[in-house]
Amino acid sequence: MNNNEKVGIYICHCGVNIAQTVRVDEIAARMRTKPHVAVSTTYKFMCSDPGQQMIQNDIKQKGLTRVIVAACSPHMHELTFRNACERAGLNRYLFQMANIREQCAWVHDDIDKATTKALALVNAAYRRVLHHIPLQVGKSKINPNTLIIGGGIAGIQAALEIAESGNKVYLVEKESTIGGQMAKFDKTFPTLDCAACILTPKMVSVSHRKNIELMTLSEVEKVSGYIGNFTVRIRKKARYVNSKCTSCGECTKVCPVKVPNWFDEFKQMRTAIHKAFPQAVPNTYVIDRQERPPCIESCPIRQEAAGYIALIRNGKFHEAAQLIHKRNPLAFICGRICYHPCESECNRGHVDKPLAIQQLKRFALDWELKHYGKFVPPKIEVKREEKVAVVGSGPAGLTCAHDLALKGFQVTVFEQHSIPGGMLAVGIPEYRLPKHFLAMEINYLKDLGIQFKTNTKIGTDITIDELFSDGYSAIFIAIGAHKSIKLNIPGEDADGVISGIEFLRKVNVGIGIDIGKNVAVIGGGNTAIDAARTALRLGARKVTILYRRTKFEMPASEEEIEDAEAEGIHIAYLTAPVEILKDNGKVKALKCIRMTLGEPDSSGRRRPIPVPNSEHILEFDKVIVAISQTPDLQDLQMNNTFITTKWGTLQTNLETLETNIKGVFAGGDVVLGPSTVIASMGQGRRAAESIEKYLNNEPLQNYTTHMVKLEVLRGESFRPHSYAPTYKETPKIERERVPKLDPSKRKNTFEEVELGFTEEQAVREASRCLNCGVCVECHECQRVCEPNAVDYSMKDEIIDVNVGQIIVATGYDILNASKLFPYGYGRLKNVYSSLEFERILSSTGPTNGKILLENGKEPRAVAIIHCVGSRDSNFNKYCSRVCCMYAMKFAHLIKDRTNAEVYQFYIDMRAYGKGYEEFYSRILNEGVNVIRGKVAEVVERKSKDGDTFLAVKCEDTLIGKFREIPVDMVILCNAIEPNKGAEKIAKLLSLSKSPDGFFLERHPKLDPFSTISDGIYIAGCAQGPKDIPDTVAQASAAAGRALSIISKGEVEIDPIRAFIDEKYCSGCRICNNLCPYNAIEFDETKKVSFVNDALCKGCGTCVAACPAGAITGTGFSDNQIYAELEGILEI
Amino acid sequence: MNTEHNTNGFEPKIVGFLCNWCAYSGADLAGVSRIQSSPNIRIIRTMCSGRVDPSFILEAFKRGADGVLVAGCHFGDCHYLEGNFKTIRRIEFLKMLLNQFGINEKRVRLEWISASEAEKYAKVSFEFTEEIKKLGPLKLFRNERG
Amino acid sequence: MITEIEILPGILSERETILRNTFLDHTKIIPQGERIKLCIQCGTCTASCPLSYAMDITPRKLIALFRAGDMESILKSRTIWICASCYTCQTRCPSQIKVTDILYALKRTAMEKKILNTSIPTYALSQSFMKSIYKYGRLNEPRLIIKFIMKTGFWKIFNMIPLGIRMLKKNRIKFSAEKIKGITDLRKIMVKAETFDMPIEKEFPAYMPEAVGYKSIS
Amino acid sequence: MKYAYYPGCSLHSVNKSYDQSCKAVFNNLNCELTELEDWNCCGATIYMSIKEITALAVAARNLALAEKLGCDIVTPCSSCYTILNKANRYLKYNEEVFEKVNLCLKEANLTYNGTIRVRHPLDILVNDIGIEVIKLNIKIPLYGLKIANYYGCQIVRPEKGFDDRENPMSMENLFESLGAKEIYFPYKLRCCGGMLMTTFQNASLKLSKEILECAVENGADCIATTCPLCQMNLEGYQNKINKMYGTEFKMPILFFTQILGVALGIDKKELGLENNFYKCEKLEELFISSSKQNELTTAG
Repeated sequence: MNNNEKVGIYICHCGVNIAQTVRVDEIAARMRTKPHVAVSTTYKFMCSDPGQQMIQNDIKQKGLTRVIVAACSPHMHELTFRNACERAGLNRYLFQMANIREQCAWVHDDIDKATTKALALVNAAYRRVLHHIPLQVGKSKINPNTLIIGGGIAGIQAALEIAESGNKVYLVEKESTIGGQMAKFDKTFPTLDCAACILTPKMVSVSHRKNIELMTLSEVEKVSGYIGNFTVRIRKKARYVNSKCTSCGECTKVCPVKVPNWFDEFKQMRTAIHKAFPQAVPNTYVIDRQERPPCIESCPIRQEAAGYIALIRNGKFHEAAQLIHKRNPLAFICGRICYHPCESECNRGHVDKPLAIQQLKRFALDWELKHYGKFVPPKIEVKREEKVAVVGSGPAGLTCAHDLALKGFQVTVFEQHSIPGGMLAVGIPEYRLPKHFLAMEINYLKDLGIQFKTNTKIGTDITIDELFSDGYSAIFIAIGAHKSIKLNIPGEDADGVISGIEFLRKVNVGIGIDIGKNVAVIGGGNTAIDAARTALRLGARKVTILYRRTKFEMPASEEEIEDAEAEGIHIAYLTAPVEILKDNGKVKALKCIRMTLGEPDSSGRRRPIPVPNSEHILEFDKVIVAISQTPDLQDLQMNNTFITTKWGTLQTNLETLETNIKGVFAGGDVVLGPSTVIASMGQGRRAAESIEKYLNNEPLQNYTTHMVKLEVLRGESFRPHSYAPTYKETPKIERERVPKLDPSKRKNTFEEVELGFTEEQAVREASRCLNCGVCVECHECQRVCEPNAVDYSMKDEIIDVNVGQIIVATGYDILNASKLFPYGYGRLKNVYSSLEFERILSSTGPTNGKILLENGKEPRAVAIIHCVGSRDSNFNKYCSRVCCMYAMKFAHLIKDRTNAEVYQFYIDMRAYGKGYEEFYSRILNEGVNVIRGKVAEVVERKSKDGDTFLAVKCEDTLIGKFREIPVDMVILCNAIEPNKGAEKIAKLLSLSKSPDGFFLERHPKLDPFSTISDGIYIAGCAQGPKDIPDTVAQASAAAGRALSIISKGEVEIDPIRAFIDEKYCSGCRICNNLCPYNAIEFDETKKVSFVNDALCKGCGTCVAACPAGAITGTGFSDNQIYAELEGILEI
Repeated sequence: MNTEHNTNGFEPKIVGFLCNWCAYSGADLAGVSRIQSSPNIRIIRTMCSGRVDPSFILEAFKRGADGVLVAGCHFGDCHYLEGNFKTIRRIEFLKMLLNQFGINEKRVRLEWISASEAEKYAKVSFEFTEEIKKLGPLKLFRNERG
Repeated sequence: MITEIEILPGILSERETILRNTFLDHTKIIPQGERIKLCIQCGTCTASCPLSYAMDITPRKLIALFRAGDMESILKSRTIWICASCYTCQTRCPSQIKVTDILYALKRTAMEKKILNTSIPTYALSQSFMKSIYKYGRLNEPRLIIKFIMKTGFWKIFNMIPLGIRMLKKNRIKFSAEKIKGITDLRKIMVKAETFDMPIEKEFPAYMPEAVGYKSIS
Repeated sequence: MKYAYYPGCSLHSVNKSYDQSCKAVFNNLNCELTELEDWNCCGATIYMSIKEITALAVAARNLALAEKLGCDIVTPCSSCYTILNKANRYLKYNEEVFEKVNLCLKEANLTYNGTIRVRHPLDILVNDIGIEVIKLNIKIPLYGLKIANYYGCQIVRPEKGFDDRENPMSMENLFESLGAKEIYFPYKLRCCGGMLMTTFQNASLKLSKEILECAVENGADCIATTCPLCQMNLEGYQNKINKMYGTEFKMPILFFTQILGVALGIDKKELGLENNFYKCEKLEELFISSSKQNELTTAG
């Protein structure tokens, strides 16, 4: 500023808007006396052409160097006047606006006070403008691509408009199809044309346009940048069906899962693989996979339990068995003795009891065996030359061998015993697992091409090194844990003391054993129970299990304990042996002590503490010690040095199962310690993948095999998938009980105890499944899909796109009417929401377009209730605008299709718009009863002959009487509310919302489709409730605005930026972390910070923070604001 | 609004620093909706409430303001992502300082007003004016705390 | 009646103005009592009311009459005395009008302006009630009922005898009234409070009982 | 947890059993109820319809007394609950009224600052003590007892309080957890006629009849209520209703605290069960079967 400045001050009357409350002339006169003021005048409308011309003339003729206009909000006309200045040759930033309309004249009544305030504001502008400096407008190139969020009619219309011009459009829709709410409608008011007929051609056209990139099942996750240069991150959710889909629909015929379809407002069922409706775009099926079923996730080999359960439920036992055996080489064994983590995790457990998954599996396999005979191994496509040695033929070894054989490797299994199977062969008694099943599985593996070498022990018969030199490229060690742990009490060497595992092995391989009469089994695990039950079957008269804790802590499975007790085995809890008493070297008795439970130990179980002076003698002639096992590594370690853990197991990498010796992997009990069949199988499977990667020279990472992770605990208020009731609300069904041999019979034989489900039982039990996550992975769709379009391995994709502008058309949801308790929605039958009724009317809907009650009869009378949650301060204050009209449409269609009497309950009938009032006349003429009065309550009534109907209570306000009108059906006109996803979009785009929750437009009248953020537009019901013509108009308008900016090619950007004066910067770096856009960087050589202009958005936070005052906010500098303050407080 | 009691004709000068995107738009909306607000508040627009340097507030008091209102976007709605978080820290700190200067900290008020909360702006403006009227004119160099 | 209102542009009759202002004064105490202006005449109140069948003017119409400038009809109506204060209308009103509380304000207006039949039961009951509190600080229901019956018609006592006997048998009637210790304090409070309550300035002529029948409800 | 207990006039005269059972239940659950010393009548709905400031001042005296004790005020009477709550709300809303009422209270050397809340025992049982805790203390589970849970109009209305205003579920949840069977009872908030029983008796009898009818239709063994006036109307006037409408109702109307007390194993006398006109047979059965069981367990 210098002394030659000439300031022009123009006060606007704005007609009478300003002048009636502010004495404009007085202000002009006062300002005229100030120094530098060359012009100070008033005018009726400054924004008009003559007004702007006046400024331009003054600049040219009187040589004004600064201009002030006191008028409306700068948001309204700042740009107008800046342009006017520029046209007259004055830099546009030497202009300042004082807001004396919105923030003064319009909000104050007192003329004196308003005038004083206006004067202060003008004075502030005057002081400020003297400190303005000329600035250059920034220009930014416009990226011609446009992003449209929401694929309803608004999004479709805008996309087509823009695509027509040849520019690129990204259309993002969160559902699997575009079409939005309009696609659900049957007819449209008032013309009654069919919604599908006018919408589907547009939808198809979207899919055909090359320059529209349609992204369904997609959501915007991040937006950065500014007009012309937005970068948008989009998550494309996996569809699990690729573009090869021909939409033949074969998959839906085989899918065993049925859930309510969202598109039909949950009134009609669909399958897990589905298309929302026949005309959906894109015309590709989609698999609804929500959370993965816990039964599958908790299984170490990721057996598709939910899948075969669903197949069993549908009577497809063959398919179920094939599905099981494909993944599980020991399926028959698992069906009998698996400890079934799937059942412990089963969500049905939150409702009543978990499903009997193991029994269902066994049923399917037994059925298959009976009807189709044994399983035939698949053909192996690729042959690999590499040889792999698997040491040990237990569950881990067999699974590893199976998986590797399927991959084409040459696999040999080495087994120290005479029969393969490891613990399965020697550790599990016949009555639980008939041995022919094991033999059958081994034969299957042999058919697969796996070699078995029995009676070969690694370490003594052949060494690891010898294996390598024999041409084996990799070795998997799975020798199990076969060494019993001793009790370490006196007398353990007595004759008649045997370890549990040895006892079982002897029985299993058929070595005769003297079992004695009175047997004690020490321990509480499954081995102890197995040993006890076996001893009983061998003829022992009395069998007692001694366990030092209580039943609650016992590791053996609950069913096993029950079965053992049923057979007459006595379990002595809280009892521990302290000495084995001998007679002539033979066992005579046990000296035991009573225990009590103390604090929990590291395993979480309560520690047993001996009770002093409680020793007692129990007589036995045989003692089986079954407390635990550990791997027997002695022979293995003879020639090699494997690193072991403190528990005596092999140490491996937990992820890859590698040992310390290259090429040697290990898994199963030898790594885990005594564990379960299924856990060992999981390790075998993982090892197979490791070995394949190792042999392919791939890095050992990115595993596809499963490792069980502990799931979060969930309670009864959760639901198995989004369409299901919560666990608490799910009806309880009793779990099927599996038939068993009678205890009195079974205790003398080794015949299988459990007899398995019958077909009816299996189907009943499978029907208890909750279909967690909707898709249960039965792979049926994959099987029938001819073009191979189903792809379970699809993953969500994250895509970044660059666009110049964004149109938000997120649409609406309807109010959940169950919030209005008295209307009975969700409680009473035949009370429908508006969208539900639209689906009922639709020919593709649940009743094929017939208007029927839930009992299938035609209604005698129908009530249509307006303003449900609209015009109601308890819910939404606003009018939803379309309800009156669609209610009339409903009335007309009901009259048209039924003989029902129709009652409309309205507060005020709002039929604005072209052809609307005429439609009102039409329905009145059709004899629809219109009752002016809001319904207070809908209740159920019974007539004398037991007929139930609904009674609608209202006041007929035009006659001033309370009325109760009997009807059969009630349709609610739910309020239109912003889409639930709009909240997230608002946050992502920093959009403001009006008090009703819809997006706020830039100006309610003059710019109803722009937002305050440049380059972001809104269309359709996202901005407020509106009907289809208005939506289409608004969408086209938004598209037109976007196109006009694209065609301009560049956009002007206010040069409001931060600037750091190097001279004053002390390099303290306080500002560096302050900037939300990381626009401030530190120059290491100069030791000063500098602002990256492209990133800075001009908020000024750094300016306020700089302790040295080195940062200037262009357009809002410190001295400008100080001057403004001075001016504002001077008056 | 009846403001006759306890005023004694005192009309305070209050400076309002309003952020461009939320509070200023909210005040504009109050105008468009013709919702009356207090004429004692004189508004200065800043791009973000984070631009409000505490020294502006001190300067305002020095120049004769009786109160200062700072208004920005609600948390999470800030047009510049997180400018308002900085504002709140600065204002809290400033309040401590004001007490030491002998200025009642109630003379500075921080509010979050969205672009749609015209009614809230109007309400705040009257409330704050009322409060400043109760506190009386700011006389610097005289301890108000007692 | 509306037709009786003296018609001058923009000016209500003096009587209507007094009644209206008294009523509005009484609504001031109600939180959000001013929302009565927001009525959209939807009739939810009437339709929710379990007693609307017994009312001569529906609750919605009361507000319509208030707008129409016919306070007299409102105050004379049976409606305001029939309300059992179940608050259903108030809960459901889409304009959040405090309907039940407004009815209290109307009752107070009617009492204050004496636009009511002194023989209406509620009035008599209130009088007995107030006296009882002033005297004892607490209420003895059987005594209250008996006093009330004595006032409104002695023959009614015979109606009550069977119930009274059963109550006595079940040990549920006690005739001695409890008097609180701080009764003098309570009286002081009440006397002071009376000074704040609206003074009854002007007595209106008693309302003619035949216009609306309070005696019985069909 | 400590609460100032305000029984209200009705609980000291006609409905003593409510007073007794309420105290017994809270005592059983180790929750301290201190009866407000020298409380006075709340003013009831009647006073409010005559003089507002006086009515508020009369109610505020009780609030002030409770505030002195420093704890929330608990009242089982629905009417007192509404009135005290209303007074509390009005005082907080309107500064002028607040000042005036405090001037009145000053006459008796009292002040009220508006720091306490007015609570209902049901609210405290369900939300403060918690259903889980109550469950732990059950002595006689109410297996098979079909209760029509009748809240009356005033404890959940007019302003949003501790439960939904259209479909409160506190009592249902409470009794269901005690083993009782939930029945469909849409009239749970329907007005019984209240004070109209004295002024417009016919209207009131009709309302009460509808409630009884609904309970009978849905197979209720008894109606549980939270309000002394409702109890009086529904029970005391049942004979009259029967006479007038030719019905044959014999529906036991119990206070919810009485039923809860039974489940907690409190003595019948202490709950004042014999003061009720109609015996709930199902409840008696539960008593008998549980005492038999007790004999068995003590014998074994």
